[in-house]
Amino acid sequence: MALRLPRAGTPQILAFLAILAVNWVVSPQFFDTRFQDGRLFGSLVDVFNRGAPVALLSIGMALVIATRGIDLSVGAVMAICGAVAASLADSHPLPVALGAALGAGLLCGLWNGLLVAVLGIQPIVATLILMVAGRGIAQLITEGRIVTFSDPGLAWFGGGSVLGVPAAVAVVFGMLLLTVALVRGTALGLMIEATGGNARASALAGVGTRAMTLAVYIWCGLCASLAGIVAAADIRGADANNAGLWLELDAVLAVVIGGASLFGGRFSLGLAVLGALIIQAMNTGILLSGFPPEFNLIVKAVVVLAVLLVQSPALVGILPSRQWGRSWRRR
Amino acid sequence: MPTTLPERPLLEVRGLTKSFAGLRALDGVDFTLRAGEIHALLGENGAGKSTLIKVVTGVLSRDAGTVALDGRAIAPRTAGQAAEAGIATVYQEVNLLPNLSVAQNLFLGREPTRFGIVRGGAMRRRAREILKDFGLAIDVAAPLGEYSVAVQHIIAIARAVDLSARVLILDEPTASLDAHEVEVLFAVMRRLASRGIGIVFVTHFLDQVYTICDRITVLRNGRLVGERETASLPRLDLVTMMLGRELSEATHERSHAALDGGSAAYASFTGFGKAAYVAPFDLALHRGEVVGLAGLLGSGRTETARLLFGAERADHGSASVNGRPVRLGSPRDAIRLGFGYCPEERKTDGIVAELTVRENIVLALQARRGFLRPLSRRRQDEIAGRFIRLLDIRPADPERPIGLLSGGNQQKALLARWLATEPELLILDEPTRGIDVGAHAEIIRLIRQLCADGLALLVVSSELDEIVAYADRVVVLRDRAHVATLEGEAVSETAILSAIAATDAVAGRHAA
Amino acid sequence: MNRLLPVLVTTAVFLIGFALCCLQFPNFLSTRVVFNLLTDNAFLGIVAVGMTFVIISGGIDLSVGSVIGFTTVFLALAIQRAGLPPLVAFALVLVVCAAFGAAMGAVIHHLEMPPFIVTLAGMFLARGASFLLSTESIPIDAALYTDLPDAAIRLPGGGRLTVIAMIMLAVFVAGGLLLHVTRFGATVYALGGNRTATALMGVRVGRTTILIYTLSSLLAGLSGIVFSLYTSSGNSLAATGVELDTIAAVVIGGTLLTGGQGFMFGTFIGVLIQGLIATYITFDGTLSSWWTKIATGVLLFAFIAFQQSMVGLAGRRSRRRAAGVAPA
Amino acid sequence: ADLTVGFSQIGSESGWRAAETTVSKAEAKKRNVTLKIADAQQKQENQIKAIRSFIAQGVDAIFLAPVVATGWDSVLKEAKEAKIPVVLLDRDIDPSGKDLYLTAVTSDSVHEGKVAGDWLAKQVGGKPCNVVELQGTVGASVATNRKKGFDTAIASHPNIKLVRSQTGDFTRSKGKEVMESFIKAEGGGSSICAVYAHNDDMMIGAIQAMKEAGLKPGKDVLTVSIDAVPDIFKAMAAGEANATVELTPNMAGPALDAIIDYKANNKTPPKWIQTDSKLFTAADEPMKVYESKKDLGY
Ligand SMILES: Nc1ncnc2c1ncn2[C@@H]1O[C@H](COP(=O)(O)OP(=O)(O)OP(=O)(O)O)[C@@H](O)[C@H]1O
Ligand SMILES: Nc1ncnc2c1ncn2[C@@H]1O[C@H](COP(=O)(O)OP(=O)(O)OP(=O)(O)O)[C@@H](O)[C@H]1O
Ligand SMILES: [Mg+2]
Ligand SMILES: [Mg+2]
Repeated sequence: MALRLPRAGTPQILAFLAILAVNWVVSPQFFDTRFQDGRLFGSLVDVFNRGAPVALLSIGMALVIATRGIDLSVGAVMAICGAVAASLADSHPLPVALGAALGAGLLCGLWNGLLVAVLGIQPIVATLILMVAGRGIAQLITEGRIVTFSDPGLAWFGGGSVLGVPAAVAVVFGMLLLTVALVRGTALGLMIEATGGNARASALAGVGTRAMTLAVYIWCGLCASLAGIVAAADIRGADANNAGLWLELDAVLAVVIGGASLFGGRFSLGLAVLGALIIQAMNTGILLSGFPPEFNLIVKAVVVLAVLLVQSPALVGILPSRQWGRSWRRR
Repeated sequence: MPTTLPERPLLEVRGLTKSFAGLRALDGVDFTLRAGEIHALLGENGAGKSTLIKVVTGVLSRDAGTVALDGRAIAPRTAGQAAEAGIATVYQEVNLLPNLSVAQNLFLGREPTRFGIVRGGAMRRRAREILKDFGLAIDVAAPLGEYSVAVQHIIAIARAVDLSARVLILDEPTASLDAHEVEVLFAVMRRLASRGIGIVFVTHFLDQVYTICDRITVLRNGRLVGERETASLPRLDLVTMMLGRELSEATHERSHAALDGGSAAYASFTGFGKAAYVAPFDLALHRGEVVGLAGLLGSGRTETARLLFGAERADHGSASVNGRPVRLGSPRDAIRLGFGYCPEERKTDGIVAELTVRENIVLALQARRGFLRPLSRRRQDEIAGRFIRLLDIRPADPERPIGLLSGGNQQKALLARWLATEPELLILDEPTRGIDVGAHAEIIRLIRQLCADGLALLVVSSELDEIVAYADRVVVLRDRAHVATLEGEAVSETAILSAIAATDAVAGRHAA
Repeated sequence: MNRLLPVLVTTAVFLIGFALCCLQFPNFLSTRVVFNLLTDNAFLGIVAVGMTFVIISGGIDLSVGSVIGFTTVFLALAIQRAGLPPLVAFALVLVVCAAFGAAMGAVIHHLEMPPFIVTLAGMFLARGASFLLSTESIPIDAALYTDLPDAAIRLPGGGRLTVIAMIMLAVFVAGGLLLHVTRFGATVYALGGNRTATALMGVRVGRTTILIYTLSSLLAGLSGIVFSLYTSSGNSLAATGVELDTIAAVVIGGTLLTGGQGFMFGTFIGVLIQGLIATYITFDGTLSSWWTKIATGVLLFAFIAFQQSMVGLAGRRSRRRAAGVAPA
Repeated sequence: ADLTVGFSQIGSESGWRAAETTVSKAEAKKRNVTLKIADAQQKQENQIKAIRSFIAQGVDAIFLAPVVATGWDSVLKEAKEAKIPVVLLDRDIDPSGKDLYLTAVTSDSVHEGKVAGDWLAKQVGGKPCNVVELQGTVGASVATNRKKGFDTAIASHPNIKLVRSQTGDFTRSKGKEVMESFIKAEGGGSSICAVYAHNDDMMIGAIQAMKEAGLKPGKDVLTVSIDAVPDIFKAMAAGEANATVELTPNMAGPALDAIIDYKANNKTPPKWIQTDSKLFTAADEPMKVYESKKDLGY
């Protein structure tokens, strides 16, 4: 896997660097980074830090998409888990609050997985149910208000740092490593890709396609709950109304920018996270540019199209070295 | 090149070249088709036959070369444009739409309309007429996907024929057909040829070549080897042209190992069956024995295989392995017991197109080991390398997505997938479909070898000669029921044919 | 018959749901409620017709909500500020929308990019464009806008068959015909079945793809016109999130998101089911914001699970067809 | 009077909105009125549906908190035909519909922005001051109006310059993110003299961003925002926020009084019942205000 990355990820890396360069042009102090209160501080750091929730989501989403699924509920799951963590943080010890939040995420993932793998409901509808109801559940937990907390342990996920690296970035990194170890260190990755590539054939080859499907949704729920914790810790409160709102689309976008096909099969976790960073770099750039906000969406659309255009099979086909490997993606 | 006929060629291809990512699939190929002839396009798996067809019909772009139809250069960019120019094609994999009805498939893009409204009734009537020519009396309003590949293949051919083109190209149309349908197809082909239509015919069955083809063009490794009149090319020379070496034709003789009746069965099934799927049957499979399943299309061979493998759950009867009763609830159960199953529809049930050849080969083995015991990359490379060499999978690149391999090579990789699990019972459904003569011989030798090592083997095949060649016992199916068993010296093509044709069966007892 | 099953089940599920609502709220069973269902969901129904084509062809169109929003703002500016007659403005906006859809279709086909992403970018673009046009909501008071929404056939029981409801019904009928009895419709199903195969069968895949997205955006534009009539105004935030409601309606109607299967009538029922859930919740009227969301989700789940199990039960009885090859 | 009133509420997009719902319920209970609340989840079409269904159910009056200013004519005409009085809460609708509702209990969001701007102008006096603005959701009328009011207020003060303005979508996390980038873009924040946020939630996020960047909000950087939610008073008490303009969540109280009076005595209330936009600063005993507000459901 690691060996394949440089070649497969070239367009993404170039896109990321290009956006960073543009940011530097619109805001010359973009790369200024200093050390303050024991953590790194600067616009570039913001890109990583702000990108953390979507990056976390994109890890789980990459796995789900690899099985030909999609999880629209991740934003709502973020809200639920943030609400759980925030409302328990001040009254219970940190492990309880965290455990409950992660447990809630696993439960949500399990629910989605059961609908898709066992009841056979189409992923987009199955997860739409929790997307709608989940935000309601989150609001039910907070009763529609913003539940603030002061527990420093939970707040660490937002403002703390590990060796100067913001805690949220460290969480992303840790989760990425763990997931990569889990899917590439075992045969899970192969089986997930096989399931997404051709579920019928994989089942006949003895792959437990149902278990794979269930597992990816559960993992996606876990990733979403971490994202929810990070988001809640960031503002030291759970905003059930807005936490993770529309982030599911960003997560899907990140995975696709990371080169995955929505028709399942091959996935790369590293590139999905890079995709999330590309999106965030673009958002940060927009904020730094000083354009009026009415332009935000237009800029976003243009950049997204440009980034994907670079990877478009039709255009990439012109470069002989990458011709195969892509032409099979879309049928 | 012999140009005995004075007339201008119908289709003339000159210097056609096509490369894929450093792999030269076609290298300056010339090809000439005359009006009214049936022209065989032959070559090993991966020789470039399908690529030639795709480039000519504009599905793939060409790097160099010209194509002329009736002396006028053409450069179609889509299959549609090629069809408009007069070239109708049946590509190697069935390329129809399972979700549309049979009639819609036949008429897609050229439906009869009145005031822009499709005339469904007229369309279905025409569809029935067209299919009658092919001996197919089916419900044309039913979705195509409800029919077997073989039927689908006939429909694809019927569609191409009905386009009444100048040129008809058939890429391995007979791979999934049995003798009877092949006859029907040949009759149609002769009729078309007599009307002046030029036909390009790709196949790996040399008998068929000699039955129907006027001339032969042979490709090897993307290059033109030569063009000959069929009549002037002895079979052995043809094989040598194709392989670039001689093939010892010692493969088709065998000794029907008369089973010593006493040996206990490895796996036995009693009263095994499923309502509206396959009637209950008894079957015992012994180590070292090859059992053939014979029957017409839709007779229930694939269904039997799927039941034995747990891909479909039986609702009658019991199964036992090594004398112990077992449950066959899913393919996983079967694999755990040491079964393997190479399905007939390689595109939908076999390959995972996007994964590499290596990954496809190790998939079943890995699944059996469980995800917690991954095969190391070294082991994977070693296994993939071994089978690529053993089965001569080309190109010999384990890291190529399998979907980019030629059909025959995909089939070999699937076989490798199951051989890699070192199964005790291997069920092969049409294992040699689309496999070239050289590899065919290899595979049959391999099957023998495996049996000698104690493997129990069940083979479904539409090639009767092939079944006769290696089966020790043949079970004949008709109308989804097992109707006869031939053993030892009783196994012969005529015996099988007469068992199939026996009239005591209730005719037309199709499951609804 | 077999393929009709999901639609039949969905219809049954809707009728049962409606009956249950009537049992709980006696004044549910009135022409007013029934026809409100049509009027209130007219704009959703119209986009859903376009979305049905897109989804059956194996694609998806996330831009429709934004296109509706754009249309309303465009109309408000064209009619109020530029003083164009409404009908001219309608024609103009439909042309703009169709061109937008055609562009998305062309990008999807020629650059081989996934529809999800292209239309997501389209969603950003259309919404962004409406922000650029105006961030304020603008009332439209042209004569047509004050008269048309009130024009309705009044029925006993307080029901009103409004013009916009009639537009929706007409679009459904036209869409159904286009999908089910024309060559274009057959090609749409073919694309959803298998793109490569369709291309190999000589059908002009690119043209059809472009037409499908053109149609979808065009209907989104029409839906925007209806929406602007419905609200007599233009608002850049209008119809946010409608794309998901639309997709849900189509899929609840028995259309497979993987493409190749589905019926226009199913979509109609899907839209009504969505409307029924919303109406039920307002009738109840005691639910807080969060319980509204939870109840919506639970009802959605109930409908889908019920539908799924009925299809599953019935499907188990049908078998693969035995292919008989008759001796020649 | 035992009345049934249907209330088409926008949703629960913010703490303030949740408080309005809670307070409305409490006020209705006080007056023995059955309040049916339909939550529109921020969608105008849902609100129209809800009003139609209220009409179908035959309620005695309808309260409407309109999500946008326009587009109510036809549905309100239906209500009028059904002789159900409508009261607007919290936001006004477009003038063309004036005869379609009984009265509007609203604050004036342009005025709110102006109050905030005036406070800032008074605070800085003649000193040059660079202001950054956190806007509400693009396209939302409140955001547009609060910007308009603020702009008018500072227009006559050339020393006050609006240097950056971005949307924070009315949320804490976006407010924080946008403020972070403002700080970076303005050379570490040293040149920012004041922050104006269209609501308190964004300001609370911005305060966190400033603190994390080593700035001292409330001292180095002046803050003024709108809504007066409890948490901003906590910040004020800690000296991290300077001012907020109250938008009272009790719109239903006056509305209910008007309806009851109308039904019982047939007395037509004035067309506009304006709630006042009171300015709170650190001088107003923020902790006490906090205590009084914290249980209102914000
Ligand atoms: N799209 C593609 N990309 C890369 N390589 C390809 C592609 N299509 C075919 N090839 C390669 O080109 C070569 C020729 O393949 P082709 O399908 O023409 O063989 P064939 O003669 O039809 O074989 P078979 O008898 O097995 O069908 C093979 O090595 C194959 O791997
Ligand atoms: N329940 C099922 N689910 C999925 N595929 C099935 C099912 N039943 C049969 N099939 C597939 O449908 C095809 C129809 O098989 P058919 O009835 O023609 O049997 P057959 O005797 O194996 O004929 P042949 O092998 O000559 O095609 C088979 O290829 C089989 O793989
Ligand atoms: Mg081939
Ligand atoms: Mg078969």
